Amino acid sequence: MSLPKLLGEVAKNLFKKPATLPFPKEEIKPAPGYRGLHRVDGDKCIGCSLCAIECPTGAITMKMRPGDKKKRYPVIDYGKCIFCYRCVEVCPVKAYIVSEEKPPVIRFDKKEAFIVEPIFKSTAEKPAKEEKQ
Amino acid sequence: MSEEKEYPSLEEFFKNIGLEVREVKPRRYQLFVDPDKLPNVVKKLVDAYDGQVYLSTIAAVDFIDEKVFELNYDMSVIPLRCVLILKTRVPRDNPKVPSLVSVLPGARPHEVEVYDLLGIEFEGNPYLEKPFLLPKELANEYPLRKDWKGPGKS
Amino acid sequence: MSKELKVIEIPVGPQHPALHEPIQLKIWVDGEEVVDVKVVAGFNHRGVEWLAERKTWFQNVFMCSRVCGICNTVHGTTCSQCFEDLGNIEVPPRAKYLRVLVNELERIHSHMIILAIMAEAIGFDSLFMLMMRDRERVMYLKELVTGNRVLADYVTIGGVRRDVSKETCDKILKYIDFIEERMKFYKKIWGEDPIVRKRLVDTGRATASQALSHCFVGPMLRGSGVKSDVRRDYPYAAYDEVPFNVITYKEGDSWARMMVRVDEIFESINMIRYVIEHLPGGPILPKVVPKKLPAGEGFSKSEAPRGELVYHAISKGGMKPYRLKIRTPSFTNIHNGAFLIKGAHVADVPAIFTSFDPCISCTERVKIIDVKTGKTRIIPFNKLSKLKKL
Amino acid sequence: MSILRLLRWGVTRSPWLLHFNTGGCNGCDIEVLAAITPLYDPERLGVKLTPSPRHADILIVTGVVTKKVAERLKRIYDQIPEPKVVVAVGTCAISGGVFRGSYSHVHGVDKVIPVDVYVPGCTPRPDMIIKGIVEAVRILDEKARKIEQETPVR
Repeated sequence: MSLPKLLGEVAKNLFKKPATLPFPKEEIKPAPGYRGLHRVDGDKCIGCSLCAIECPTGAITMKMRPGDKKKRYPVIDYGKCIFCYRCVEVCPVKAYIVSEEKPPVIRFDKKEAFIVEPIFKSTAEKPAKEEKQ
Repeated sequence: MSEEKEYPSLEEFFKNIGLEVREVKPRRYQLFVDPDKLPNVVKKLVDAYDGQVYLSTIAAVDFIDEKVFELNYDMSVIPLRCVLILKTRVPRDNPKVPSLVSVLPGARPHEVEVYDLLGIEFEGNPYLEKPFLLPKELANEYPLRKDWKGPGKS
Repeated sequence: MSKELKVIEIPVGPQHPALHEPIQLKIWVDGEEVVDVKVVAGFNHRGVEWLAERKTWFQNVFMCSRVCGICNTVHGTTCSQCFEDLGNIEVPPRAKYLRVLVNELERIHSHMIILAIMAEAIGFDSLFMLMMRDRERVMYLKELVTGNRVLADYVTIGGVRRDVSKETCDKILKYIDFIEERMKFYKKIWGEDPIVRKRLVDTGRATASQALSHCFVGPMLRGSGVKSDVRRDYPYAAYDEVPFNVITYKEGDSWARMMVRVDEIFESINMIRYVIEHLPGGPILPKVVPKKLPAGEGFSKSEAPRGELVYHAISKGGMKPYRLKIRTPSFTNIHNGAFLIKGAHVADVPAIFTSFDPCISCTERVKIIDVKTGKTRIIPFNKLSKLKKL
Repeated sequence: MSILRLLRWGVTRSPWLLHFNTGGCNGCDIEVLAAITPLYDPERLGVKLTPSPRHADILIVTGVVTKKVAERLKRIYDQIPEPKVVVAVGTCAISGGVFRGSYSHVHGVDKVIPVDVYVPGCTPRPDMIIKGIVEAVRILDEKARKIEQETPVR
């Protein structure tokens, strides 16, 4: 019986640097261009609802802007989002801010963290914290 | 296998058995066949090309306006490197098609799937079962029929 | 005791992460020999075809990518091609080449994962670990090119969604060299190692005529010596311009099927090199992609890592398809290939079954598990392979 | 009481995982698989995969939970001894994801069994899955403490 071919490789690996990433100590960086969390720039958004129509999962709902009864803004539910970036692609005013941030782990008692409101830079327009679903 | 052997083109083959085939797109042929003649045609096709023919899928469509089910048998002919779509139509109120299992054993799961989702019966296929893919609650329903009411509130 | 138990029914249900397959095989055994086998399906039925009739063309491309996570780009490509065929949309040459690039990257990662899982199924754990380690490089490349490790969402109707830069190409070439070197080493193991050969040679043999009449596709057909490859027979994307060989093995056993996959990785590596060298310039998307497609019929097929993948769309015009039929390679391979298990030893069942490269989510867009009382035993799939062979 | 303390110590130092695919696309499954391989290697943290529910502490669920699988999922959950934690990996397991609205599944794991940790993403990266497991271990510790307090000292 011939010797198993892998034996040499296994022996060699004993003296090599570990392949394992020092993960919990160091964050693993995704490759550049990773499709991470995306937010809406509330000031840029014109409330056209195109992203909500095109979303394959229906993760985006349009909410009425308080004070301005005609304008709407999108709210993303990361519990439904599949990070396909279709919304980023179709947005006519490029109101989506993309990042390489990985979607965070969410505990059962913090389920409201799934729903993310747009970022409003001009605080005057910032909608008052209203009912969370 | 027999790379060198010359095979007749699909036009020639179907002319010999009295049918006409149409090239809809490059390397894609299409023709209508009566459901009763289907196993015979497939058998002749398999024999003519030394068995190097396989069934890719059966795409069944419910044309509810015309009251028919259309079955698209997508066949691949390896020596000719082309696709052949055999179309057949059965009435909606009595959907019965002769099975291809005796000619091509590989047709079995496709026929079972169509039977499960659309309720078209394949005569001569002993393996038909329901529910095959569907959950038990939907055992007597056919989701891909256009008149299916839908899941309701889940 | 042995007189009492004539034929025992064993549901082989997987519940192990290394065996991500949710299918139930009911096997009836007589002693050590399998006398009958039945594939129980439906546990992964998600109703994709029903949903497809209710989603728009663009939403369908994203959903169809998620029919199977391992071969998602192929699903996306075929779905897009089917709709392009329907709407007569011209794809720019650069997009065609990029589709080949990503599809071949995916083929490498898919073949590596099934080779690793096969190593695990036959109890060769160090090979499993080493192959999984090297596979991570391919995953990194995929992430670099498409933006996500697994679900790429790279292909869209009309073209692709992202371009590659010069640096990305250099990185791909660098990593591909590494993979090739490693794969040469692994090929030696798969071809010559006594552990592998003893478990795989002569198990689950299918002759060429059996393979053809049972409609096998992909590596299962090529492993039986039939030269059939959709990339060659019915070229799509840029496959008619990229040179490659169709790998065939004559043996038709589990080992031949695995070797087809090993050799295909080398072909894919060469294809990626060719694509990067000959990448044409120009846009990656046509100027206008219509949101409504005309009435008619669209048909497309492609060579997924597991075999031939078929999409058949019927449209009556408008925003949504009238019917979308998806036929995945594993569907025929698993249901029709089950007869190969008959007559085998119980311990060989996982080896044979894994050599089909089963991908259940592909199969029915549905899933499985195990149960039973009485005379039935439940054995985790991976434990099964560790049963002593007589 | 000391036995319970020993249990808590053991359970939180070396939690065993059970992975269960309830009808997803296999994308999350290969990522869970990637998470146990050398590059991430959670075994150095004491995390180990087990094929049997009776040995498991943490249940990792991926996939949309089809109706056919839902009862099995419930049964597997019942077989896991207390304390137990459920981690739902991937958007499909959280809400049904892209398959929302279909007739054959129940839209999320939490419709069948209580979920403790959600790992969103389609698909989540292996390091996020490990982070989810770390979060699960914290909840496991809390649950074990609760059992310890509720059990009367003899």
